[in-house]
Amino acid sequence: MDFDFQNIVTISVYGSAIALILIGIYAVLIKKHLIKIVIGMSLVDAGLHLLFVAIGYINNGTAPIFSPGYEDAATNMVDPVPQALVLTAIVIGFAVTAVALSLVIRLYKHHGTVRIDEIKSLKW
Amino acid sequence: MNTLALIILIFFSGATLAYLSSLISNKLPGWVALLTTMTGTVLFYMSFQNEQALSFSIIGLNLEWALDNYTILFAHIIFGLGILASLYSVQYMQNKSQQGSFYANFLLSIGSMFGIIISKDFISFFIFWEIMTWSSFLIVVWNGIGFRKNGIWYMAMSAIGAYAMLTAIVLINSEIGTYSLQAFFNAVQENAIDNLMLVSILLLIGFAVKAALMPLHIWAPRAYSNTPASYTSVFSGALSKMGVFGMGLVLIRVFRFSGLQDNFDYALVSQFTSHVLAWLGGITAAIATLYALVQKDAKKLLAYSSIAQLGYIVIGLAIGTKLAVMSALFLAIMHAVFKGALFMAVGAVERQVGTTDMTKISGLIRRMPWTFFVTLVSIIALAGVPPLSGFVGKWMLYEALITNGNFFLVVVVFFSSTAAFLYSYRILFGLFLGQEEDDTAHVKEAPATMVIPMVILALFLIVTGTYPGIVFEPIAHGMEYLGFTDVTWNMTVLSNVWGDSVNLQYVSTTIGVAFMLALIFLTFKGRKGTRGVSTKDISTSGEIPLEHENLTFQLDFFKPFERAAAPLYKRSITKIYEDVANGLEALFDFTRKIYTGNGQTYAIYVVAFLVTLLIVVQNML
Amino acid sequence: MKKFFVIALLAILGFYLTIAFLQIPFGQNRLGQPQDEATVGAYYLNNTKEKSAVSNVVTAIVVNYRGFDTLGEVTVLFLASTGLASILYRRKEEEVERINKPSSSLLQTGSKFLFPLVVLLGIYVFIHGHLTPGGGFQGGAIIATGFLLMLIAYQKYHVSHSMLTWVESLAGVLFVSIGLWGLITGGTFLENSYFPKGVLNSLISGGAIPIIYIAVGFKVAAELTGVLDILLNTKEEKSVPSNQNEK
Amino acid sequence: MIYVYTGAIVLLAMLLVYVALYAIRQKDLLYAVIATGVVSLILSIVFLMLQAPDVALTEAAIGIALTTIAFVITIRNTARYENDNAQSGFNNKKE
Repeated sequence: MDFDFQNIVTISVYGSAIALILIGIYAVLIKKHLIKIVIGMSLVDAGLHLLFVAIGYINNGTAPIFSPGYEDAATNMVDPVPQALVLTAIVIGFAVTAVALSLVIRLYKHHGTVRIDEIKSLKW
Repeated sequence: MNTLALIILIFFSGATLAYLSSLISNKLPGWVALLTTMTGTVLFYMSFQNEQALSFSIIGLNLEWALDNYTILFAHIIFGLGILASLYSVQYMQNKSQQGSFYANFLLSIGSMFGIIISKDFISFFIFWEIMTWSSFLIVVWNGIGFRKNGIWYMAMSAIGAYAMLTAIVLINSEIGTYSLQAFFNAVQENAIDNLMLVSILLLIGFAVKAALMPLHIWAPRAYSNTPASYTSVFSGALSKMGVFGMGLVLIRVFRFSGLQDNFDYALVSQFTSHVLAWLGGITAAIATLYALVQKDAKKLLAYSSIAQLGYIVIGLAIGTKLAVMSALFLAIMHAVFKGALFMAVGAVERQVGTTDMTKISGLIRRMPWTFFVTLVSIIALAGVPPLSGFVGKWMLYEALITNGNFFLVVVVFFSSTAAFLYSYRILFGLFLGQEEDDTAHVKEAPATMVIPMVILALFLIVTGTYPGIVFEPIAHGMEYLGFTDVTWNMTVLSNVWGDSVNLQYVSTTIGVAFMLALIFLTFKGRKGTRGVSTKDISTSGEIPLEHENLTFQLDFFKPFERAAAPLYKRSITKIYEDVANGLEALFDFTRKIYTGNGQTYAIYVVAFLVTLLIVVQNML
Repeated sequence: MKKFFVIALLAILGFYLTIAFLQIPFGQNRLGQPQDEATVGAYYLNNTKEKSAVSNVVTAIVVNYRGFDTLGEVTVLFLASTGLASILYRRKEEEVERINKPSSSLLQTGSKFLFPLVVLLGIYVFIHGHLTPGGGFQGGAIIATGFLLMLIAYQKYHVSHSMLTWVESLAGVLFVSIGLWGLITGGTFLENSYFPKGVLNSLISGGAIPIIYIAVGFKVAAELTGVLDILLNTKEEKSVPSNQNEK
Repeated sequence: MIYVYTGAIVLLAMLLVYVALYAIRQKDLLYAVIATGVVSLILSIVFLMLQAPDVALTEAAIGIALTTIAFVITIRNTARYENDNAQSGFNNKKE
């Protein structure tokens, strides 16, 4: 692979997105503090959103909006579908985060701790 | 409408009706069951001469039902015992509750047994087999007590058998593409099945469970002793014969007449399997006899005795010569008759006295003379003593074993049938002979509807003791269906290859006369000079018994023998199964340790699984 | 130990993810020419202008082409706020003052000043959802931040829950009834053919799309405000003695 | 122009990873949460550069403002530092 600009951009965008996902999973799997786990979850979210948008990007493309004066720009627009999906996903992600945080609060009220290894009621 | 389908329909709708009628009155189901069995039986005997085949297809599966001579042989057992047992049952179950579910399952099991033997395809065979298993299981746990002790063993063993059978059926279908039994036999003839031995062994395991063969027998004593006696006679007499039915098909039609005898490997494996089965049958007979000896409960004793008798039958089928198969089928029918009679007799005692514990009962001979007569005849047949039909079967079995060269098996069979004398004497003595007790003085003979079926069975034993040809005829037809040719039999004369022969008419006449003389002598001798004392109070002999301590001679009846055989009783198969179950439980308990209670650990499992999947998909596919 | 295991797992996962995504060239045109309509994205780009008269293609997709998704999404938001309320449920007498210390007057004055502007911005964003970037979700979120400012600045400030419920319900009913009206008149749910299309790039254009996005904006604003209000009103817990904590 | 664009996007991507790592490693959860907000901020800029203004606006409104606030409220209700359990709220100082 020759290192022209295109490849650098490719690697940095995809790489940062994948790195965000992996960091998030790492936090979910290793960190003991429940809030850290929720942070990890939102990082995974962020990485996925970046990945989606990056897939839809086109070099030298424009945003999928027919601004006044540019009504015929359709040939040069980036893919709008991933953007619409991510738009939805961000809002849902907030809802999930909010519910997770409320569960954290609830667990803290119930168990007096936010450390996941001290909450053993999942034992079967 | 086809008669076969009609009979099945009658039994199954009779089961529903029996249950529904119990909602009206608890007395009705017994009569409904009797009526159903009678209708079915009459219908069968009216129409079985003109053979009717039936084939139809449901959801893409072709089901075939038909009668053949081998089937008819077993149908005699099922209907004969079924009708007598349902007649017996009406009075026997008189005051028991929940008769509806009992009779529903009773009829279901009889109907499904008939369904099994008429099935000519594996699908309906398996379905009827499962209906039979479930209905009998529900009767085993019917009284609601001892589910863990008795029912679970039956269910677990039946599940092993059913899974083995299902695997075999699926394998067969994958090889020949159809479920038809006839197609399977044809494929065996043409050597079209690759893993025939595996299939056969799996099928044999499935049948061996019901036939209570040695390592799989442990459910039988528990289940037999826990069912109401009116069903136990069917259970032990007919239902266990379904295993014999299937083993006969596999051992004879697949092993002996497969058309592959020239194939050396195949012949070797099939003969090896047959030998193993014969030995298992021999061991079953010997061990079960030993266990029967030490039972205190008459029903349990009979249960172990059933296992031993089934062992003989399996030996005969596994040896597979013409004479051996004939003796096995003869013993199968005779076992159904005398074991049915014995269970009915013990059930009558249970109903009249309230217990079957032989240490608590004695001297019922004057109170229940008919029951005593039936028991006497049946145990003579069971022990294989000349004038009755048990002797005929044993004679043929010995001859078959000796001519086939299985001398060790002869020793085993001889040993166990000698020991059978001991336990059959014990049951006769324990229940009927000996000192008459005060607390059984009020006991009366069982009602007529209970006595008549028993007496019919006993008379059948006496008649076939002299004229075994009555039974030989259907057996010979059945064996012709299995593939034997030129099956010869004689009405009254047993002859062997060495030129000796026994004329059963002379034998039974002689013994009958001697018996009559002895009876007359004993009747006139009376009871002069004997003084009755309570056997349960032995303070008169100088010992001071503790309160509630039973010291009758019925206890430790075979004490010296028991002491000699004690090491044998130590190793029980039950214990091995329990150890296996406990080991598995410990293993699963250990596996459960992956559930640490930490949610993160579970998440790690998920990710690890995902990564493993990725690696597998990327590198191996 | 566990850490290294997890890092190894993640390394493998990252390796495969990287391999997989390097096969998707970044920045290349995978849509094909819009005239070909080889992909669904190209179809949307090519047809939105004529069929919907909406200049923001993402809006057209979110509200019209994939409008059913959006309905599901606002349902999820509604469920989240309901779930939060039930998880953090508290009886009336347990309610306490939210914040211990009163806010500074700077914050209070600033919030009072900014609140109408923020709300106005939010309304602007979702009214112009079909013309400019943004729309119901963004505008709703902006309005929610405005309410958040007030909630933080004033201890006594309270959002009326019945008002939130009314706004949310009416917006939801509006959305669904427009969709059903499309079903009745046009044959498909959210069929956008019965309102005048208008001229591209003017405020009154795009048929039902601006109306739906306004409804979505109100609904999202009400839901997010409700979520924040519930979270903020949670009683500040002093540590609860629990046997798991005694070490 | 392409150089500036490329340089900016590479820089932002590296910054994204750095801030995310900071958020994970930081023991003070308040800082960690602010860092998560910064991740959203950078992400929003990156979205804008990738010609996705709608997504950028959404991320700005929800990711930066609302999510961060929700985290902060939760921290106020539970514990601020990763290592301690018993103490809650903002008022306790780190030992």
